[in-house]
Amino acid sequence: MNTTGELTLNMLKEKFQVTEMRVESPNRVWARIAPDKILAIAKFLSNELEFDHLSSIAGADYGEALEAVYQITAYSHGIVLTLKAKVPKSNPVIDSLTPVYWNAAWYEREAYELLGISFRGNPNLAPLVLPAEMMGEYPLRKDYKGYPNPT
Amino acid sequence: MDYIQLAFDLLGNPWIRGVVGLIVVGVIFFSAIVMVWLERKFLGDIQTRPGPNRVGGRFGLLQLVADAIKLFTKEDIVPENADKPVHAGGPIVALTSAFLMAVAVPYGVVSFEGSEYLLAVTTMDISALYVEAVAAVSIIALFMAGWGSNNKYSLLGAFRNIARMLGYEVPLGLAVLSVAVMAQSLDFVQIVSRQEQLAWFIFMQPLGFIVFGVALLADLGRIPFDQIEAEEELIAGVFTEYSSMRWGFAFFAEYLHAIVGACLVVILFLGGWSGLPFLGTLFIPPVLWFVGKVFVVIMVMIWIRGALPRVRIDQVTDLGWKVLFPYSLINLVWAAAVAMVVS
Amino acid sequence: MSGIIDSFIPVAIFLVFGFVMPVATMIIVKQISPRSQAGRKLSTYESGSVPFGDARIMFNVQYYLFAIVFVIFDVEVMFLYPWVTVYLGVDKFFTTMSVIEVVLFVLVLFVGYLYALKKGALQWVK
Amino acid sequence: MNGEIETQINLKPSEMLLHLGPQHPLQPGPFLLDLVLEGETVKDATLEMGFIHKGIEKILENRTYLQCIPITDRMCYLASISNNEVFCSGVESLMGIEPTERAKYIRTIMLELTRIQSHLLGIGEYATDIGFLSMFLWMIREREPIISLLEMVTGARLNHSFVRFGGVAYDLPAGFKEKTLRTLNEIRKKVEKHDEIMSRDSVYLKRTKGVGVLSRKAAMELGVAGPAMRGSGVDYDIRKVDPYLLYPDLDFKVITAPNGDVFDRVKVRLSEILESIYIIEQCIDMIPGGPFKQGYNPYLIKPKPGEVYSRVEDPRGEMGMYIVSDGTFKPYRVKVRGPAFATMQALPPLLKGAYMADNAAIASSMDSCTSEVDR
Repeated sequence: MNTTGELTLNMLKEKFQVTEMRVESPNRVWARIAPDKILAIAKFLSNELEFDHLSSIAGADYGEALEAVYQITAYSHGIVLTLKAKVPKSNPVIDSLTPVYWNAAWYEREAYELLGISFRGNPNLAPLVLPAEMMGEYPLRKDYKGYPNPT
Repeated sequence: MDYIQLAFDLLGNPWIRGVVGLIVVGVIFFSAIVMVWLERKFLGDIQTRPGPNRVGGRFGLLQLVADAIKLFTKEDIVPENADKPVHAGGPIVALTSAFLMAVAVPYGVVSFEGSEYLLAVTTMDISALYVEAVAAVSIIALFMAGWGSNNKYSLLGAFRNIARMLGYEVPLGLAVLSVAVMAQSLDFVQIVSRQEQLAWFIFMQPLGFIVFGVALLADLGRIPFDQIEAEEELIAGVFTEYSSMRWGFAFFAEYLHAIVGACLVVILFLGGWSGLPFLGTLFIPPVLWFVGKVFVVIMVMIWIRGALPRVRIDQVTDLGWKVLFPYSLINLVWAAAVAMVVS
Repeated sequence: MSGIIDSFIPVAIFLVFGFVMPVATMIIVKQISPRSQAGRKLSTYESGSVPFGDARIMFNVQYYLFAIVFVIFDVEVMFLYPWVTVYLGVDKFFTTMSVIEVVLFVLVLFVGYLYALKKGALQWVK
Repeated sequence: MNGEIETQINLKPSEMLLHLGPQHPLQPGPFLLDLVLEGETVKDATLEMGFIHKGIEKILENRTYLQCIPITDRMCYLASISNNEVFCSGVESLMGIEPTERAKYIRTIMLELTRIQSHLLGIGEYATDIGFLSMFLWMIREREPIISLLEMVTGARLNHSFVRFGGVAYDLPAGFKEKTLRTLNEIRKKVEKHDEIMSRDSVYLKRTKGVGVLSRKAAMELGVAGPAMRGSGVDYDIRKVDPYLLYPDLDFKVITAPNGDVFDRVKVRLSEILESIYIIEQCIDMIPGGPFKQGYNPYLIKPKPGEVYSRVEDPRGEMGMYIVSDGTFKPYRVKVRGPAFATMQALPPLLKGAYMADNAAIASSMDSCTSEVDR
């Protein structure tokens, strides 16, 4: 199993010039990728490496930049590949994964409204869990002050 | 004794009989209350829970009284864009249809000084046809309720109601017809006496009994066929927009229909008020026989409710048109043949 | 003749009662039940959402097809009602003839039913 | 919230837009399902969530690690132990510790008990939705002893907050083993009986066979989770794919069913109850002695900076948590990947083309939990 995880990372390294990566445990591998390559990487992973299941898309706020975090897994093996893509807070745009993984749609909507990461190509980037009047508030960002008044 | 004789004579007058007969309304209202209570208790037993047990002692006997008080003192809300007369008319028509059914149902005979008197508000020679006709009015009542509310759930319920009832009116009519063929009459009294001569029609035409029973359940809208009020799909179906006593009428109409329906089953197939032949020496008044049989039929209805999931609306219409209708035709031919042999 | 009228006099009394009783009850209920002034209570219920559009729309023709088929068959059943009470009538010839006639009638009915079935009029459209 | 959707919809004269929700008897929690109906057929379905959004991810960022545990309960009270477990195992791997041997056993048993009671309630709710009220109440009756068992150990009936970092909160009480074995025996008999009813009753079969079919390929593509996925013939179970606690050593099957219809999804749940009973019976005989938690102060937990994605098999499917630690007493970011979220997402495409009357059966056979979606 360990080798499979490492193998995956090596292939990513060769094909997409990924530099920052590590093997955390036999079943968890981690890589930081360039945001413009996410769609190509996802296509490669799902078509050729059997990473056919997107577990989740999270986002995190690291001060000056936002990060989209993808947990890509598979139905047949237990390796969780965590991909992190940094996008600047001033223009947080990244390609949507919906062409590859259908279920990315809702995760992206959630990350969009809670953190403000905009996913280019998502068919319906409408607010999912927040009311429409709270759009633009981005509650999960660290500098969020509370709505309508902080308690 | 002369007074009793006089009373019977007076009851020969249709006007007096009609007014006195309003007691029947009270009686079936009371029996509806009993049925609701029974249903809750018996269903509770089936589902291993106590059922009503707070109002009126351990058995919750006064639960219905409490419910009635609640309904009486609730605000009556009519939605603003409802068709008000139609909306108000729905439950009233349903209730009236139940009353009109109850008029023609005979409940037994009383022997007095050698002569027998029939316990019925009125006798007519076409009572089977009459009851079926006024029962069909309730279809319109439910449609009025659904259409008048201007609510989407209600409307869906109303359309389902039409689609379903239409499929079952024909088999129901044919089943009644098969009974009439055998009894040579459309009069309930004749039908019962014919069963006393021959045998209960449930034995003479079991297929007819099944067809009638299923069609009746569907007509009443009880559980495998309660699509018009399917809670998880249509909230409360046609009665979504009803509150207060308006809803109470609809509710009561449903149970009155169920009771009169049970009476019909007993009269048409279970020998009416005649006793079991092998219990001949045991004296039980005919009225008690009748009530006992109705009780059994109602219990079976409740039992079915506890045991079956709801059928889907397309399956309901399929069952009506593609299963019950051919069977009811077969049964009609069978009944006619048997009737010819017997006579 | 008077016999028929006699049997329907109680029906008339019940009919009047059936219309008067609920109306009278509703008048009583109106007197004793509370009123609230909130306006939104009068809007139609749609699971807590604001209703969109009118409920009375052009509805699926499917339901009407059922109704048409029903009308045909129910009328035919109605024709059988008078027959059942008289078909064992006066003599053997009469009985035989009436039975043959009715068997033909039911057969025609059944052919009509098969036609409706084949045409898919009784099929619930998806 | 629904304003802008409606303006986008152009209805044909024979079509009607029906709101199911946010207050509808079908729903386990509030959500808004907009159906475009033509007659009785659903032409289009849109789903909106967020009526009970609790902001749990944000709350977790502002609590110490120990304080987080009760918050995770509140995501879905039917699976509170799995929610605890996924959070605690994530923090454990951040801290680099392992639960004690005894704690592993206790946690496994508790997780399986949670699965049983969640499935029982899930099947029950589903049964009411197809108009089978009796089955609902039977299921509630069967669930009651399981809840009592959980209460006996954790002291709470629903929100247990039982798992701790490196162990559990309390040891097993005396007499737990006997009571569990006795209870499970009874439950097994009853569940087998209900299974028989649900596989032989002709009305039930008519309602459920071939309804709401989710093919194997579609299920993998839509990414539904748990029993809904296994009902479509995909043997995807975190307990096998990515084992945790004792599961690598236990003997159990992944229950699947081939057809992917409503019937199969429920059948999978019923069989999983029996499988869970079998798992508990294996564990309960072998519980070792020793401490039930690691001996350190839970109030002063301060994992090393890092991040982890931990996942467990919730009763409803893959429950994952992505935890980022920045080396302080509070987590920097917690992202919850709930199974109900994935399942709910797949609902609109599944409803398209179904009968209005089948909505209830399909929606509740997915056994989704609004509370968890709107965490």
